[in-house]
Amino acid sequence: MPYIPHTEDDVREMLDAIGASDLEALFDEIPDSLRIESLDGVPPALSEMEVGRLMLDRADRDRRRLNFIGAGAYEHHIPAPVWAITTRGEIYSAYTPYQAEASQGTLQAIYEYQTMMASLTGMDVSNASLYDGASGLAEACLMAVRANRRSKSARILVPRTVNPTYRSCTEAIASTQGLSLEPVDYDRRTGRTLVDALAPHAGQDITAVVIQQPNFFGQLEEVDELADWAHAQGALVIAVVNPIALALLRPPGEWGSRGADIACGEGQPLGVPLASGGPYFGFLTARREHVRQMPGRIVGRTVDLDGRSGFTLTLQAREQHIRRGKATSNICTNQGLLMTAATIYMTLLGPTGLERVAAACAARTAELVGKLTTLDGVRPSFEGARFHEAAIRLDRPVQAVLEGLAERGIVGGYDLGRHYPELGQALLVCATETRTSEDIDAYATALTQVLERAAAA
Amino acid sequence: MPYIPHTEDDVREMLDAIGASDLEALFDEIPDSLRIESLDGVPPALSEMEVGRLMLDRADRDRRRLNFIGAGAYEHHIPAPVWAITTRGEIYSAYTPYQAEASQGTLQAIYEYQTMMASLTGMDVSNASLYDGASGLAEACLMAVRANRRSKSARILVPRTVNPTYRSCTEAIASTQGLSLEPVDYDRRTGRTLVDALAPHAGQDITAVVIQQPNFFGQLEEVDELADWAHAQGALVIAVVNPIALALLRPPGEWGSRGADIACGEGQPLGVPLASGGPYFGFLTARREHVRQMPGRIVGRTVDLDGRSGFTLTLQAREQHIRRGKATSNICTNQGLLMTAATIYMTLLGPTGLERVAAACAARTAELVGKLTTLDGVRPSFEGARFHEAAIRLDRPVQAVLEGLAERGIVGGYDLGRHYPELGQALLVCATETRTSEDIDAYATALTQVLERAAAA
Amino acid sequence: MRTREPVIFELSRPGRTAAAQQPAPAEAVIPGHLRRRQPPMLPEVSELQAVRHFTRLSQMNFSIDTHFYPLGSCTMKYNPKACNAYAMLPEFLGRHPLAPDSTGQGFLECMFELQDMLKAVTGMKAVSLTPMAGAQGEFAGVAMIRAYHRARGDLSRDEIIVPEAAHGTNPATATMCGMKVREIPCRDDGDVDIEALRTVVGPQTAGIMLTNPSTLGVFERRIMDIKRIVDNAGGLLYYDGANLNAILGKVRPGDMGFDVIHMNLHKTFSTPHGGGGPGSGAVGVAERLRPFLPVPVVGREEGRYRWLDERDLPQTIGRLSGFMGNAGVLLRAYVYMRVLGWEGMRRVAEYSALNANYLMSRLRAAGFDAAYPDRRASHEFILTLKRQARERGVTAMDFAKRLLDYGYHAPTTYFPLLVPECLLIEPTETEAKEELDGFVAAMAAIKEEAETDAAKVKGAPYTTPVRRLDDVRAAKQLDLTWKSAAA
Amino acid sequence: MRTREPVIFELSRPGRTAAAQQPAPAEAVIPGHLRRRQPPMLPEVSELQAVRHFTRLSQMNFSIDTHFYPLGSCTMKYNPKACNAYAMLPEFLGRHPLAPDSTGQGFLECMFELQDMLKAVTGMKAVSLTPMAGAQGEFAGVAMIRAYHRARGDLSRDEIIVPEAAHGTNPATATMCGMKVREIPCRDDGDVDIEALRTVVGPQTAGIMLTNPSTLGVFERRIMDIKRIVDNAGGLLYYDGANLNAILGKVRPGDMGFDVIHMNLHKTFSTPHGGGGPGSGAVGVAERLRPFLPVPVVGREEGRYRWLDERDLPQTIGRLSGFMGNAGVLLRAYVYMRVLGWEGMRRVAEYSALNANYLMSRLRAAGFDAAYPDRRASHEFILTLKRQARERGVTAMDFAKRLLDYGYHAPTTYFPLLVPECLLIEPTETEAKEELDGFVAAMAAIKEEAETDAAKVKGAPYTTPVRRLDDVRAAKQLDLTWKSAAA
Ligand SMILES: Cc1ncc(COP(=O)(O)O)c(C=O)c1O
Ligand SMILES: Cc1ncc(COP(=O)(O)O)c(C=O)c1O
Repeated sequence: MPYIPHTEDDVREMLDAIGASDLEALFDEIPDSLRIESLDGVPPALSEMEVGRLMLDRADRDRRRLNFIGAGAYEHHIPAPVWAITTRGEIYSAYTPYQAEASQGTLQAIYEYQTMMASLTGMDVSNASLYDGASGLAEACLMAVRANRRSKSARILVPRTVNPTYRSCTEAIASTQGLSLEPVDYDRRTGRTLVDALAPHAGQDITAVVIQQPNFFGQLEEVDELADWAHAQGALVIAVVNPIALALLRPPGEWGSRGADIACGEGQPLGVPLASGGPYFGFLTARREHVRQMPGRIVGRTVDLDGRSGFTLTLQAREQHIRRGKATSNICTNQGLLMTAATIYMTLLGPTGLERVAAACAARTAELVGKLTTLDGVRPSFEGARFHEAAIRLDRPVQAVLEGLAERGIVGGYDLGRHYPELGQALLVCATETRTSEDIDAYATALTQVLERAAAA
Repeated sequence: MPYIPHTEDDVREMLDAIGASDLEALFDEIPDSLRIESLDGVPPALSEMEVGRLMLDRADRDRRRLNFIGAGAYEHHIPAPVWAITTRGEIYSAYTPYQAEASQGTLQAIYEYQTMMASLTGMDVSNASLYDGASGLAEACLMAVRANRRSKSARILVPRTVNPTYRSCTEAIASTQGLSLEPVDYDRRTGRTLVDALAPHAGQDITAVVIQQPNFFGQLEEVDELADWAHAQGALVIAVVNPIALALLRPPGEWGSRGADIACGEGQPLGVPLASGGPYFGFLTARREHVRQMPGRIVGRTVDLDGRSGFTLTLQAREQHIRRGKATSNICTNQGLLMTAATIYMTLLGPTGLERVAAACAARTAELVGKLTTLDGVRPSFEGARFHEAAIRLDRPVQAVLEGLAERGIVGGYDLGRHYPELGQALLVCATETRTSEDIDAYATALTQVLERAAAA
Repeated sequence: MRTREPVIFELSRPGRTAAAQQPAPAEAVIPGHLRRRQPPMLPEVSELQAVRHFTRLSQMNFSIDTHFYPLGSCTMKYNPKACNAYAMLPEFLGRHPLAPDSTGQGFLECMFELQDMLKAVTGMKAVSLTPMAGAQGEFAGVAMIRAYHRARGDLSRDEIIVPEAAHGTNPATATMCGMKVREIPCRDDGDVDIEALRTVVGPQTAGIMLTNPSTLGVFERRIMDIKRIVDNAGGLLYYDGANLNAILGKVRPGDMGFDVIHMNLHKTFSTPHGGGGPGSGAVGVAERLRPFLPVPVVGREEGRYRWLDERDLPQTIGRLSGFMGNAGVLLRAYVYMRVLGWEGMRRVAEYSALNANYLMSRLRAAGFDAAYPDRRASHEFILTLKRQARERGVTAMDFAKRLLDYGYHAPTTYFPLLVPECLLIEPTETEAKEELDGFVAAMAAIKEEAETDAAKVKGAPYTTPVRRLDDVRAAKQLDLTWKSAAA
Repeated sequence: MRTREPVIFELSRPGRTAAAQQPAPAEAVIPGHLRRRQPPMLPEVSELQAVRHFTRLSQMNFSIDTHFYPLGSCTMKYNPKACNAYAMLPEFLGRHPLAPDSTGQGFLECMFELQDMLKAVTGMKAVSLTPMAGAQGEFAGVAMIRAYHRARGDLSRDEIIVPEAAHGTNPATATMCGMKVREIPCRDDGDVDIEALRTVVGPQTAGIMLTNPSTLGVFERRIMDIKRIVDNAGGLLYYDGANLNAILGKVRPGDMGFDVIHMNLHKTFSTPHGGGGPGSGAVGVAERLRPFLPVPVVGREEGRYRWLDERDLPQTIGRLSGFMGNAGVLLRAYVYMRVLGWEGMRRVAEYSALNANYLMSRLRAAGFDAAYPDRRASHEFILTLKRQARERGVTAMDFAKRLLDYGYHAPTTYFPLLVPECLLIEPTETEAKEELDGFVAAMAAIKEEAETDAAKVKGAPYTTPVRRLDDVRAAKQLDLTWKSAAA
């Protein structure tokens, strides 16, 4: 019996102790009419060996390709120690650290994580992770509504340069509580959100303004101007940031004259594999004054009976298991393992390493854009500074180009057409530190072929 | 500096404490004429990321194929826990357990291993591993010479049904000490070593007789007759056995009326990946009376100062670090990690699991031989009982057939031509529990095509 | 256990690096005013220091791999290593979520089959795998209920009924969905108070969230009555599947008439809890909620698999994650289910029930009080230590802490809130009888200690890296990030 | 640390299995008289029990990943996780050693380049990677020396000279090769006694085995004189490369005139020691020994790689393993060397020397006696505690055991045999200064304890899973396998 240790003798002795005749008897409180005898639709058991073979065969069909997509998930080198340690049984198979004394390892790791994320974002406090970046923005918006007591409108301005999936996810999660997310258009030349575009909202009751840096197009927003404008309206500033970029870019805590109020984002770039989309983790940090409005777990350092320092979950009164219907969020299980991976990642990279990764990403993307835009029919959609992504415009239908590239082993980018039809046949491309000049050449060569073939057709 | 933690400040302080001006000064006892400045031939450093990419690219060239070779190394399913645990830092990065109190984990695992191997082979005592099966036979032969005090000849009979590499390895290692290994031919019909073939040596001073079960052709030897014959001559019996097969086959300790004296073999089938040939491990077990002649580490259970039981290396007076030139062997580092993997493997399989693996191997090979020998121009080289390998005879040159199969993604077997030219165009094939009926069909189909093509050519 | 490990920043020295992890320096063109001025405070340590630090930290945890962990409601069963190994094949790890579906057919096939298997075990008609934990599954469920009523123009239904025993995520979720929470009591036998239910249902009822077996560790016997009452009032039934382990292959929420269920794959299907996640809260729905499923879900067309999105399910409640939920968790659950097969599913229920009922019997025999002594335990059960608390001043928390010294992780304490001084104990089916017997012996020994030397129990634990921690101080003198003594 | 874990057989119950690991039953046709009658005594446990047992056992070990481990002569440096990760790629693990070379070009290319890199760092002309540990490398080396003399018809050379400080494997290997061992003394300054050498060389001399830096932790300064003397006598020079770490990129055995060297890749090139192996004892040779190299070695022909065997090297000493030595260890060493590059090689020597000399200086300042106080330490050095033993009765072993309580693995004790009460201390380059300082503080504290409370030190360790073990009893009342109490 896979994973079940009972011998026949065990079962007999145990049933005797219970005073039950057989295993079926243990279900005698379930109405007979509901009991089922078999489970059509679940195939018969396989041995680990058979499942292993199956999985290897399936994996074989999903073989490695040269990836140039970012759009919210980024391919970075993951140092070998990260997962070697994260998958240790004591980390992998532990529960949320409810019994602090038996979970000091996990709790200390979270405390270290909170310290790193607070510093990286330039904020005071951090929680212990949220599900992912997109749902994290929803939590941040809900938090802003609670935190901005002066605002009654629950209106949040969300520029169109914010990741469109983040926007729809926030809509799905937060709109049920009456939040209203209002789009702000971007400048067609620079792909940035201009203060001019916000201006029509001046003087209104706005709860918060979301600013993504670098924005979805990879362009750098003028965060100081935007943050100051928001604060001037009495709105809070919610920053959506890429943690790798923060090694180079001004942290939200230093945006404008007062700094952002809440920062959140996708933690995946910090040591989490792409893995078809998850598990990743969302991070969320804030100014100290908002700590009691934060969703999720928070770890604090305290002392034990002997006065020695130790770690424990704290401020639990915000949480659903204490506050129930009045909790700051319903989140319970979060993404602890990924947060642990990220903590190890940041430890291994350190400030210099992280900065080098960020710089390499920027440099590679510059090289990529430089190479691709020398090709006929390819040009950048926007001008101005960017980080590690860029929108480029093609003179051919994007889907066909992407398919042509895929046939050549290249995952060529993200089709912007669905969310930004106004940009025409546009593609969002990305090169991180993992892409070499040869990789970039290979992309350029393949793209040339695909475009030529399309032209010929 | 990869893997070096020193900061510039550290270096300065440390040199000051030493009283040395710079790092170079630490090498001032080395004659100047010998000092070198650079190391042509070692390429410049790469980051982990770059080496990772390189290794992935190389691995890509060595992609998975359907394997039907055995010939001393066998593809078995390795339960996932085996390497998940074996690669834990506390096991992976520890040294040989010289400080017993700080190495109880490793020591207890060895004690458990010794118990399992002794029971599996039906012997009394086991060491803690040797390098591999082939070199293990050399050690076993040297041990037999020490153990058989009544024999002066150092002559060992080694049937030709013993793995030819084991024979040449034993020759290379043991002949320098004056051992003489004498071949014994096999029966062409059954591929077995017959007592008749040993008979000419009756009455001579023979130190030991080696018996491999199943033998290199996969055929089952009549071990009782052979062992009794050897003992009747005053020779010791050295058994070379496959540990998986022992789940089904009579253990060496029960061969003939007295049982073998020493058993050895390749431990790889017990949870160790094929991995292009290593690291594997050799096992060696023996009757109690020979324990002081054993090579390698041995762990014993004892008590500590408080009377609690614990484990420690014992009988070290046999070993090179104490006995130096008079040691039972020069072996020092052995194959501890692999032995640990095997211990976990045997624990997970248990007696029933191991027997099922063995039975599945035998059944799969029977199926394979059945399928292949229905093809034109393919027939079994031998009759009689076998375990999980079989020699088959082709009517085409073996190398060409193997190449044809490799092009079709099939690693078709081991060419017997080099060591057994008398068998003609013969191939040693193997199917373990990992080969499905579909795999076997795929082999048969590919072989049909290859043979047809060859016939056409 | 290891007793102290410095905070990583205490090991940090300016200029120290794990150099093998650093790419070559490169020039990034970033306008000066957007550039970071001070590097972030990240640790500066060598690779060995990092490895040693986190390895040591790990040794300061209890976990399934090292300890019996009978944490009620959490289903801490063995997490098969195979699930991890096969989910972490390089091909699966390397694929970008937005890469064309053609590059991920192997993965998508697994997901498609997982959807089907989850349908089969729950008896539901359609499944979406995207919710990232139980609570998000709940959100998806209640949001679908909300969307369903709205789609029918029934805008007044804004109440969700929740039994008082429910997990905190239930009321919290209802609130997040903009609903009002109506709590109803449970009776002394652990079943929901049907009369109370009758009084709260009405045209404002959007639905009821039930956990069955409930968090009281018993099967809700009048489930079909509840179903009828809520149905008649026009409400929908939500099934909190956190306790699905108890009934797998024995009875199906779909057959009980539920409209929507979330499963905690990190409980029932044994994906690891990772010290706090990731989980997966896949949702299954009856036919009438199918159009509202959160996207994406996997579809099959002519033997090819592809993600269905808003264009395919225009009434969807939308997206709950940036991509596709916790894909890697789903792969682990898939492997687990394939190894178990349908026979194994049934055994999960049988042996988890066997272990729970056995442990309850033995503990009662050892002098402990079950909260629901006349009921069968499901896969878990509740002890109440109110007698010990009253007579000896030794609380459930004291027992819990003292258990750590005996080498057992504590059961869930003080949940559900309605049972005083309770321990919610869930042994799971993967524990051997000897482990349960050892736990009984430890509980008996602590009871004995409580009677002879209560202070000892109240001072526990003694053998863990730290002794009992001052939670009040933690919340009052907030110390949430490390600061250098110098600063 | 965890203090006790039952022997796995104590957890065993008849009929219990880790069922997911069992293939379906099958019929094997085995003649009755060859069939096993009694199943072997293997544990019958569940998968979780197995995982928990071995995980717990692992927690009872000191290791590099958890502790500073300054075990002299063993080079216990950080084993990069990357080496393991890339060597364990499924493609590398899955390949059968006898599969056609065409199916392993990626692997073979790594091996070919590894051979080249090892040539470069040693200054030798050819390399064979097959020996499976240092001692087997030694065997290969001495066997080649023997073969060389024999090939020239020089059959009388049957003596190998070995300094008394040599590692035990040196004389043991010479004996295994059928040679006689001639030991020669070392002088008080740690160098070999050249006069003694002169008296033992002669026409019977096959060669000398030298370790340089020697196991006394110092560089043999008169190496060129030794070379000349042995050369003139017609002997060959064998270099025991166990201490190669100390001179990597600084001086090369080939340039010192050695004919053959074995390297311990599991020391210098940081492949893990695995609690007792596997290692790799790759050998490098000067031109005149090339024909005798053990097979197989990797050759390149027209851009393709293939194994060269007896047919290519007819004078080979033969095969030392069933296939190709410890291939996976070699892959790890390859990754390590590529990450370090040539600059990194030099740094290994520099920083291991820095750490050793610093630690020696600090310990001397703390009142300890260095065995060779006037010499530079190489990458390791020797303390002698004979003063402490004489004055306080506290031996090197007592210090070693007490260090465990302070959280440090003990240095090598009582080796080399010629230095009384010695500790051979090798910090390696991957340890940070703070770790060394902590070790000095621990040694100083123990010294203090030895002076005030010697019994405490002699009773150590106290915090390990067991206290000091009775080795005498272990050897007298042999208990080498578990037996059930019932039996
Ligand atoms: C009964 C019940 N419902 C819901 C949840 C919430 O699940 P999650 O923690 O995955 O969000 C839990 C988990 O603790 C639970 O026990
Ligand atoms: C100096 C010296 N030579 C040889 C050896 C033998 O190496 P191995 O243990 O790999 O056989 C060692 C290892 O301890 C050593 O220190």
